[in-house]
Amino acid sequence: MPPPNNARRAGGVTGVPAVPGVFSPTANILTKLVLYTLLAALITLAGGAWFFPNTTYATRVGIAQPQPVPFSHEHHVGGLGLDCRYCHTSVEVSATAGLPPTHTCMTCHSQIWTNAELLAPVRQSLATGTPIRWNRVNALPDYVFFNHSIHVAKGVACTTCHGPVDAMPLTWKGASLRMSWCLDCHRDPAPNLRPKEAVFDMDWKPTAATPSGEQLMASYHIHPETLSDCSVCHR
Amino acid sequence: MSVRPGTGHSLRGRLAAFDDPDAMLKALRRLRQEGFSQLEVYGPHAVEGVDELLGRRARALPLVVVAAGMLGVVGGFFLQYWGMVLGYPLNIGGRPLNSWPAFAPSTFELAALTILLIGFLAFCRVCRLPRLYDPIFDAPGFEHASQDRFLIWIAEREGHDDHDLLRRLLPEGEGVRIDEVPA
Amino acid sequence: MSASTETEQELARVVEPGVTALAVTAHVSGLVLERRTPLWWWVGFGLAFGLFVLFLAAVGWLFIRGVGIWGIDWPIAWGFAIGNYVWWVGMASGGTLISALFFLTRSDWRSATSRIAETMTVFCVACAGIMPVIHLGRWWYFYWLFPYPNTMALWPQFRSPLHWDFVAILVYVAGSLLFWYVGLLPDFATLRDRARRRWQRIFYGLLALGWQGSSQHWRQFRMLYGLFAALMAPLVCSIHSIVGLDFAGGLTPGWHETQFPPYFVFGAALSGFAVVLMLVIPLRRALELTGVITLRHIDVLARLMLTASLLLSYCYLIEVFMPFYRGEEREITVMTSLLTGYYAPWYWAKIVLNGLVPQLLWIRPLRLNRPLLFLVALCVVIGMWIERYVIVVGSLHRNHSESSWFVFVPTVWDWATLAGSVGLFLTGFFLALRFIPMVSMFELRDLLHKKQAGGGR
Amino acid sequence: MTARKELAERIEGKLAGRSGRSLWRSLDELAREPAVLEMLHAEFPGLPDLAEARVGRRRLLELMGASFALAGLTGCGPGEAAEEATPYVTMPPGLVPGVARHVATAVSRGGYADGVLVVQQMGRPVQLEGNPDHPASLGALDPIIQAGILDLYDPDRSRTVLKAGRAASTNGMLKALVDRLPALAADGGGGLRLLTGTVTSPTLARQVAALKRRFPAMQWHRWEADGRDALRAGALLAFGRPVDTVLHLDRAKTILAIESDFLDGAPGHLHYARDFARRRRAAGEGRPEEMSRLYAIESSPTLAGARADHRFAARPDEIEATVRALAAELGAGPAAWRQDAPGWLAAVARDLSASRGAALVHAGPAQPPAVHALVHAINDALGAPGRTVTYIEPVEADPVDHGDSLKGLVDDMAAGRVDTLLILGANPVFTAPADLDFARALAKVPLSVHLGTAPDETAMLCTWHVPEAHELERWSDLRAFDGTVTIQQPQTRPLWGGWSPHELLAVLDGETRPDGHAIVRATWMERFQGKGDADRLWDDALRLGIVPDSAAAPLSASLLPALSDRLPPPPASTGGGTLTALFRPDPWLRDGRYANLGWLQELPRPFTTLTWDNALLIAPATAERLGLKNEDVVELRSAAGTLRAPVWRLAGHAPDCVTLPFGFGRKVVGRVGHDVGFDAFRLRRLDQLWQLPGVELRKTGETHRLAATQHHQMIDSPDVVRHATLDAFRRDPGFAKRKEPEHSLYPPYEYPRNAWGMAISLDACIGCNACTAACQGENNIAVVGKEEVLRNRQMHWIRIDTWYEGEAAAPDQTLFQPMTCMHCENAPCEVVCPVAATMHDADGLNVMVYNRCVGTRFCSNNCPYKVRRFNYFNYSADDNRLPMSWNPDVSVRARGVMEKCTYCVQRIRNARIAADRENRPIRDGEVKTACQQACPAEAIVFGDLNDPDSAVSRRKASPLDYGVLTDLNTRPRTTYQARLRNPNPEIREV
Repeated sequence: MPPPNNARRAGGVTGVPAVPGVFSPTANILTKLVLYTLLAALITLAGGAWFFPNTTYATRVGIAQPQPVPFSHEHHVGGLGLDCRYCHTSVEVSATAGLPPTHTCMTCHSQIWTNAELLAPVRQSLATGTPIRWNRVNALPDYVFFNHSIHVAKGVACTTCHGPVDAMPLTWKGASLRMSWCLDCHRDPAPNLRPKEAVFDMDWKPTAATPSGEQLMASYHIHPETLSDCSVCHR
Repeated sequence: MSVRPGTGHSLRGRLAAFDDPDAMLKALRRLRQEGFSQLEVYGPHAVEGVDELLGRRARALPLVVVAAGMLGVVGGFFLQYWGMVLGYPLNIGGRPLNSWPAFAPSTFELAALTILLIGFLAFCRVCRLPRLYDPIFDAPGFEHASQDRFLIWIAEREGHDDHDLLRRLLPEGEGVRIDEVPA
Repeated sequence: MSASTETEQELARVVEPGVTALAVTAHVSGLVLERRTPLWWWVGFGLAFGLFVLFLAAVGWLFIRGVGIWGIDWPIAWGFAIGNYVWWVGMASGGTLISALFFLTRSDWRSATSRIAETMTVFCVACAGIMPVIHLGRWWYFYWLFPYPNTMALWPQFRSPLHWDFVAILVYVAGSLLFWYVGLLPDFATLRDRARRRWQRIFYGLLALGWQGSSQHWRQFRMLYGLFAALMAPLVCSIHSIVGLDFAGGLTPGWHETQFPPYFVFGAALSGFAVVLMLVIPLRRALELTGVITLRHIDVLARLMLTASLLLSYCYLIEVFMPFYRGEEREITVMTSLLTGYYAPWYWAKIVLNGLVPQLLWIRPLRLNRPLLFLVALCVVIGMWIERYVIVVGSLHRNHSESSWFVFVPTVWDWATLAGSVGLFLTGFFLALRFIPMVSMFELRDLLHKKQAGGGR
Repeated sequence: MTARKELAERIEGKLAGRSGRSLWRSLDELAREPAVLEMLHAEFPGLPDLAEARVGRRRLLELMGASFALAGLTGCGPGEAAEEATPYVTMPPGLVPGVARHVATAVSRGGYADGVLVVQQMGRPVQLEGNPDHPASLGALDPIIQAGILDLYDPDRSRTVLKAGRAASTNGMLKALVDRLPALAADGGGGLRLLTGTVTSPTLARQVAALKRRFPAMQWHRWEADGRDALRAGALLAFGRPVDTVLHLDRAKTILAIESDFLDGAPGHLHYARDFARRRRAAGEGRPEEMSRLYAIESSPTLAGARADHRFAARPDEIEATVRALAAELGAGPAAWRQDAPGWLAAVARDLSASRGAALVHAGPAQPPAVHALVHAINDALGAPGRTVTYIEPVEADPVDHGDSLKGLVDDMAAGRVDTLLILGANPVFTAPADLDFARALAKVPLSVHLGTAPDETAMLCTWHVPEAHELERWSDLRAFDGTVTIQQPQTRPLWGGWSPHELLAVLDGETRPDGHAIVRATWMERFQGKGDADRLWDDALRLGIVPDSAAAPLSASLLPALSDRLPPPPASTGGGTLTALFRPDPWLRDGRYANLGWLQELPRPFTTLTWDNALLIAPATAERLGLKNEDVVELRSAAGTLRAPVWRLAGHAPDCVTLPFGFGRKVVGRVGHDVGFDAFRLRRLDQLWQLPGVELRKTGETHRLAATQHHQMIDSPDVVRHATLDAFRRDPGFAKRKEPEHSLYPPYEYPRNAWGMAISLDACIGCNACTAACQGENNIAVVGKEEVLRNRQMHWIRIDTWYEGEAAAPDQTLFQPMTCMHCENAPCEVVCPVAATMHDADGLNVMVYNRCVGTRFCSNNCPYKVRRFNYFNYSADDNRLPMSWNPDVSVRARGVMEKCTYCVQRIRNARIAADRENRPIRDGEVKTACQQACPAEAIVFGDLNDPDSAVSRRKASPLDYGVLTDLNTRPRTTYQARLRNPNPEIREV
C-alpha cells in the first residue's frame, strides 16, 4: 500500500478556487428529457406490438387481391345468385372447398361473353390446358389442418369466416384467420351457428323461429370443451 | 449566490468543513442547541447520530417495499393462475389446472423482482436522483464531501446576523473552516 | 515476538496498520483514474478477448447448423450447455453470498472483497444466462417463455421447472446488476470528484447520478442496500434450489433426488468462494491492495471454501447412500454405473477435486500459502464443472429404458463453447478492472472510521 | 369442349351406382377412355424438371394442380399473401380434392406379388397399404414393399436412355433394336437372349412364348441372386417334378423350421406370419390347447428361430446330418442316418409324429437340395401334405434352375454365341456369382439392352440402358406365392417416361408403338374368354386387386422311391477350426436392388439393429476364440478370393461359421446407397451359392464404425419384457401382473368421448420391423444418415427392442418388444415443457405440437420410455427426397423440434370428422394406426378403451396384459401382452 501522503490534501478552503460541479443546470432538464423519451419509446413499442397484429396490414382483412381474371363474387353470387357449391364443389365432403377448374367457368362462358376481353385468360387456359394461377386470398400455415366439410356440416356458414362474399367485386379476406380468432369460436361456437339449410345463405338473418345457438349446438353434438384441443388443428 | 442543496430549501447559507466526523457531530450538536434548524450534512460515508440530530427518520422506503412485495406475490401468482386455469386451460400430464404448489417458486421470484425494481425506483425518487446538477456541487471544496471531509450546511436565518455566533460556535482551526457562501 | 504470534496478529487484522481512509480512496480511485494501463492487463485482456471470439464463432456456427453440432444425442439430450449453465450460475453465487449474506452478518472482512466478488457475479451470471438460450433447438423462439399476450392465445407452462428456472435466472440477473450498481453509486461520486480528465468526470458523473453524500442520501442508501442484501441472500439460495429442481423435477433416476436443492446451493457456494479466491489472490498483488485485503481475508475465504466442501461432501455421501438404502433398483443401476462404469473417472475426479482436495485447508500454513490455495481453488472450480457434467450426462446414460442406454461424446464445438464462455467472462471482468473501483471505497472509509472509534479492531 | 363434357358425363354414368372406396379401385374404367388419361396427365406439366430443382413442398403442390392447397396444407403468415392457388383446367372426373382414395395393385418382391392399396392424394400416390383381399398381404406390408413409394419418387432414378453410359435418344435405341430384327429373324434368333429375374407375370410369359414362335432359337435366362433354386431342386429329387409348397401354419400344431424364412422373406411370409401368430396368441386368449410349438435349427439366426420354443444353433453340415437323422427317426430314411443325432432329436421326432397331420417341417432357401428333398419326405411321413402343406404348380413362369440358366448364358456370351441381349430389370453384373465374371462375358455381346428403374452396374456396361417404368407407373400382372394373380395398374403417369418390360418385348415382336395397357389387357381378355363378360371380369380384377379364384389348384405329388440313394452325399464336417462363410441376403436390401432407399438403409436389421452397413456376423464364442471385437475389420480369405469386412458378434449365431449378408457394396447406384457396406457377392461362387467352407479370418487391426440403434440387449430387469412358459402360465395366469400404484396425488381426468389406447402382444410380435417402416412412411419421419445414427439420433417413432435372455453366447430366447409413445395419462414429458408444446387432448392422446416446440428437450430426458425424437439438424430438408413424396396429412418437422408417436392423430382426426359429419360415434376399427395396419402378426391393436367390446379392450382384458414402468405411475395407454413359450417338457431347458 503506497503511503497516505499521495492523497491530494486540500489546503484551506478559503482562497482555494472552488472546483465547479461537472454539469450545468441544463443537465437536469436533459436528464428528464432523456428519461421521459425512453419511457415514451417503451410505451409506444409495447403499444405497437399490441396493436400491429390487428391492423389490416398484418391481417390483410378487407384488402382485395388482384387476380389474373377480375372474377367478381358480387356479380356471380350476389347478382346471379350462384350457389357456393357450384364452383367450390368439395366443400361438403373434403378438407378443401376446391377451386373451380377452368372447365367450370366455361360451362357458361362457352355460351355467354364468349369473346369478352376479360375472359381471355380463361379461354387461353382451356385452349392450352395450362391452369389459371389465382392469387390466394385465404392462406393458413403448413402446420394448420383446417377442414371445410366439418364446419359446413356443423352449421358454420361460409360468410361467418369469409365475410360478405356476395358483396366482393374482388375477393378479400373475411377474417384474420388467427389462432386466437379460431379459438374464440371453438370455445363458444353457439353465436356462430346456423340451421344447416342456411349455411350457404348469403343474407340470412335469424328469425324468431330460428333455434338458439345452444339448441343448435345440442342438435349438432358440438362439445366446445373438446374443440380447443391442440390436436384439433395441429398434427 | 444561493445554495440549494439536495434537501430542497432554497436559501443562502454557509458550509462548515470538518476533517473529523466527531468534530462535525459536536459542532452539529451545538448548532442544534443554538436553534439552527435548517441544516444538512455531507460526507464520504454515513455517520451514526447525524440523523438523530437532524431529527430525520425514513418511513417511505420500507413501506413502498412491503407494498411491492405484496403486489409481486399476488400479481405473480395470479399471472400463473390466469395462464394455466383461465387463459388456456390444458390437461398437462394429468395435473390439476390450478397446481398451486408448482406456481410457488415463480411467485417468490416474481415478488423478489418487483421489490428490486420498485425498491430502486423508490430510492431514486426519495433521493431525487438522477440529479446531475445541484448548486451545492459548485460550493468551494464540496468535492471533498465524497472523499475526506464532512460538511455542514447552515441556512442563513432571516433577520439574524449569525456571523459572529457561528464564529463563536465553530472556532477556526482543528480542521474546522467556515465558508461564507456569498449571496 | 515469535513468528506464530506474528501471523496471529496478521490474521487478526482486516486492515494493515497505517492505512488511512484518504489513502485508500486515493489509491483505489487512482487505479481507475490515473494509473497507466499495466502490461499484465493488456496481455490478460488479449487472451480473454481471443477466447471470446472463439465463443462468438462457436455460437455463430451453432445458430447456422443447429444444436446437432454438439455431442448431445438420444437419450442424452442435455450436455455441456446445461452443465455450463449450472457451473456459471453456481460460481456467480460467490459474489452474492459474500456481499449479501455477510453484509447481514456484519462481517468486517467482507468490505474489501465484496466489490471484486460482486463484479465476478455480474459476469458469471451473464455467461450463465446465455447458456439456456443457445441450448434451445429453436433459440429464436426463446421469448415464448415470457408470459405476454399473443395472437395464439397461448401462455408459458408455469408448472415446468425449466420455467421456474427461466424466471429465477431473470430475477437473479436483474438483482445482481442492481445490487452491484447501487453499491457503486458513492464510489462513482468519489471518482467524479477526483477525476481530472473531462471525459472521466462526465462518465463517472453520469454513473453517479448526482450523488451528493448528504445525510439524506446516506440514510436512504443504507436502507436500500440493507434491503437488497436481505433479498439477495434468499434469492441466491432460491435460484440454486430451483436449478436443483430442474433435475429433481424430472423422474430420471439419479435426478429425482429430494436433496438436490440444498445440494446445489452448497455446490454453488463452494465454487463461488473458490472463484473469488482465484480472483482475490492475484488481484491483491496486481492492484497493490495488500493493505486492505489481508491474510485475514484469504484465511476466511479458505475456511469458507473448506466448510462448503464439507457440506457438499455430505451431499455426495447421501447421494451414494440413498439408492442402496431405498433399494430402488434403477437408482442403484445409475449409482453403480457412476462408481464403476463409463463415467467413473469423471465421478471420482469430482469426489477428489471437490471433496478431498479442499481438506488440505484444515492445515493453517497451507491456507496461508497463496499459490497452493490458488491451486486448490482451481481444482474446485474444475471439479464443480465435472460435477455438473456427471449429473447431467451420467444419469441420462442409465435412464429407465435399458434399450436406449448410450453414452455422450462431446464434440469440438462443445469444448469451444465452454472455453469461449470463459473468454466472455474474463473479457468482461478485465474491462471492469480497468473502469471500476475494485474495492468499495466508502465502505472502507466507514470501516476505518469505526476502527478508530473502536480503537484498533 | 362439349366433347369433353359428354365424355365426363359418360364416365359419371358408367360409374354411377358404384360406391365409395371400391369405386376408385378401378382407375381403368376411366383409363379406357384415352381422352381421360390425357386430361389426367395434362394436369402435371413439367413434373420432371420440378423433381430436379429442390422445390419447396408448397410450390410443388401448386404445380400438381393442387387446389387442395386450400386444405390449409400450404399457407403463410401475415404479410406473405402473394401466394398462388392453381386449380385444374378440367377436374379428373370423380376426383375430390383433399380426399384420399385407395387404388388396388400389387408390388413384386423377388418376382412374387404382394397386394397393395395405393393411397392417392390429388391423383398422386403418397403411400402404400396392404390389400386385405390379397392372400400374400391380408392388409399387412413388409418394409420393402412400403419403401416402394420412396422407390417411385427416388430422385436418382434413370430419366433418359443411356448409350454406353451416356445420355442418348430413345429413337436411337429403338432403331438399334429394330435394325437387328431381320438378322435375328434370319437365324431364328439364335443369338437373341433374354435375361430376367424370377418372373411370375403371365403376360410376360405369354410375350416370351410369342417371341419364341417368332425366333424359335432364342433363349430366356433367369437369374435371381436371392433365389429359391434349392427348393426347386429338392422337389425334383423328391417328386421328380418342380412344385411350390404352400404352408398352412394355421393348421400346424408342431413345426420344425430349418433355417426357415417363412417369417422373413419367403413368398407369402406375411400370410404365414398371420397364421403363425394367431396360433401363438391362442393361449393368451384362453385356448391354450391351440398354441403351436416351434422348433428351429439354424446356422444364421432367423425370425422364426427367434420365435422358436426350442432353438438349436448348428453348422450347415450338422443341420443336414440332423435332418437325415430326423428322417430316419420318422422312418423316412435309412436307420444308418440315426448316428450322431443330437440328444434332443428323439424328443422332437416324438413330438412331431405325436401331432401327425398337424405337424410341419420347412427349410429355408439356403439349405441344400438334399435337405429340401428330405423335408418333403419327412412331411410326407408326418402326413402333412393336404393338411399343413399343399403342393402347387410352380408360380414362377416356365421355371428353370437359375444357376444353370445363368451359367448357360455366360458361357454362350463368352463364346460369342450371343449377339442381342435384353436384360429386363436385373442387375447381373452386380449379383452374378463372381466366378462367372458376367461383366467380361457381357463385353463380348455386340448389342445389349438393359431395362432398369435406375442406372446400375449392368446399365453402365450394356450398350443401351432404357429407363424402366416403376411398378406403380405401368401396366403388368403378377402372381402371389399361392398363384393368385394381380393385375398391376399404373398409379401415375411415369414421372420420367420409362418403358415397361412388356413394351420393350413388344418392340422385339415388331410393334412400333407398343402400349403396355393393351398388351396386358390382351392376355386377360384371352384368359377371361368364356368366363362371362370379360370387361366386367377385368374391371373386378382391377377393383379387387386380385383375379378372383386365380389361386393355383393344389396337386398331389407323390414321393419317388429310394430317395436315400438319389441324395447327393452329405457334406464333410466343416467343424474343428476351419470356418464356413454363409451368404445370406440382407433382410432389407435383398440382392442390392433396394440399396438406394434411405428408409431401408436406416431401418435396423433384426437382431443386430445395424443400419447403413452390413457386417460379418459371428458367434460370440467364435469371435472370442479369434480375438475379435465388434467393428474390427477382418480380412476374409478363401479359395474364391479375399474380402475385408467389419465384425459384429451376434448372439445365437452358430459356432465355426460366419454370415456374410449380401446386397451391400453397390458401386453404381444413387446418392443414398453409394458404396455403403461391403460386397459379399465377390466371394460367391455358382457351385457354392450359400456356403463357402474353409475360409480364414485375419484381423487387420483396422476398425470400421457400425451404426447400431440398440447398444444393450441383455435383459437386466425382467420387468420391461415379461414372459413365461405355457405351464407357468397355466399355474399362475396372472404372472405378468405386478403391484401397481392405485393412488395418484392428482384428481383423475375424465375422458368421456373416446379414450384411445393400444395393446401390443409380445406373443404375436415376430420382430419384422414392418411397423417401424410403416410409421416412417405415414408420419414423414426423416432419414438422418449413418453419421447421425452413430450419434444415436435416428428418428423412428416406433422401435423394435430386441432382448436376449440367458447368457450372451447362446441366449435361451430372443424377445422383441415394439416401443413407442405410451401416451401416459400422467405424462412426465408434458409437465416439464416450459411452453406447453405437449399436452393431453380430450381423448387422452399425448399430443405434440411441433410448431409450438422451442426444443428444450427436457421432455425427452423426462420420458422413462425414451420414445421422443429430436430434430438435431434440419433432417427433413437435408433428406434427399422429392417434395411430393411426403404425406400431406402430417406436418414435416423443422430443425430444433421434438417429435414422437401421435397414435396417428391425423387418422383419428379424419375419422372423427367423418363420424361427426354423420353425427355418429367412431366405429371400432375405423381408426387403424399405420403400425397396426402394417403388422402381419396382428400384434398391435388400437382403439377406444371406453368401449368394453372394442378389440383393444378385449386384448387388454387378457391376463397377460401389463404396462411398462407403471410403478412410476405414468398410467400408460399402451400396454403389452406378455410372451408365452411352449417348450417341450421332454427337452430340458437349453
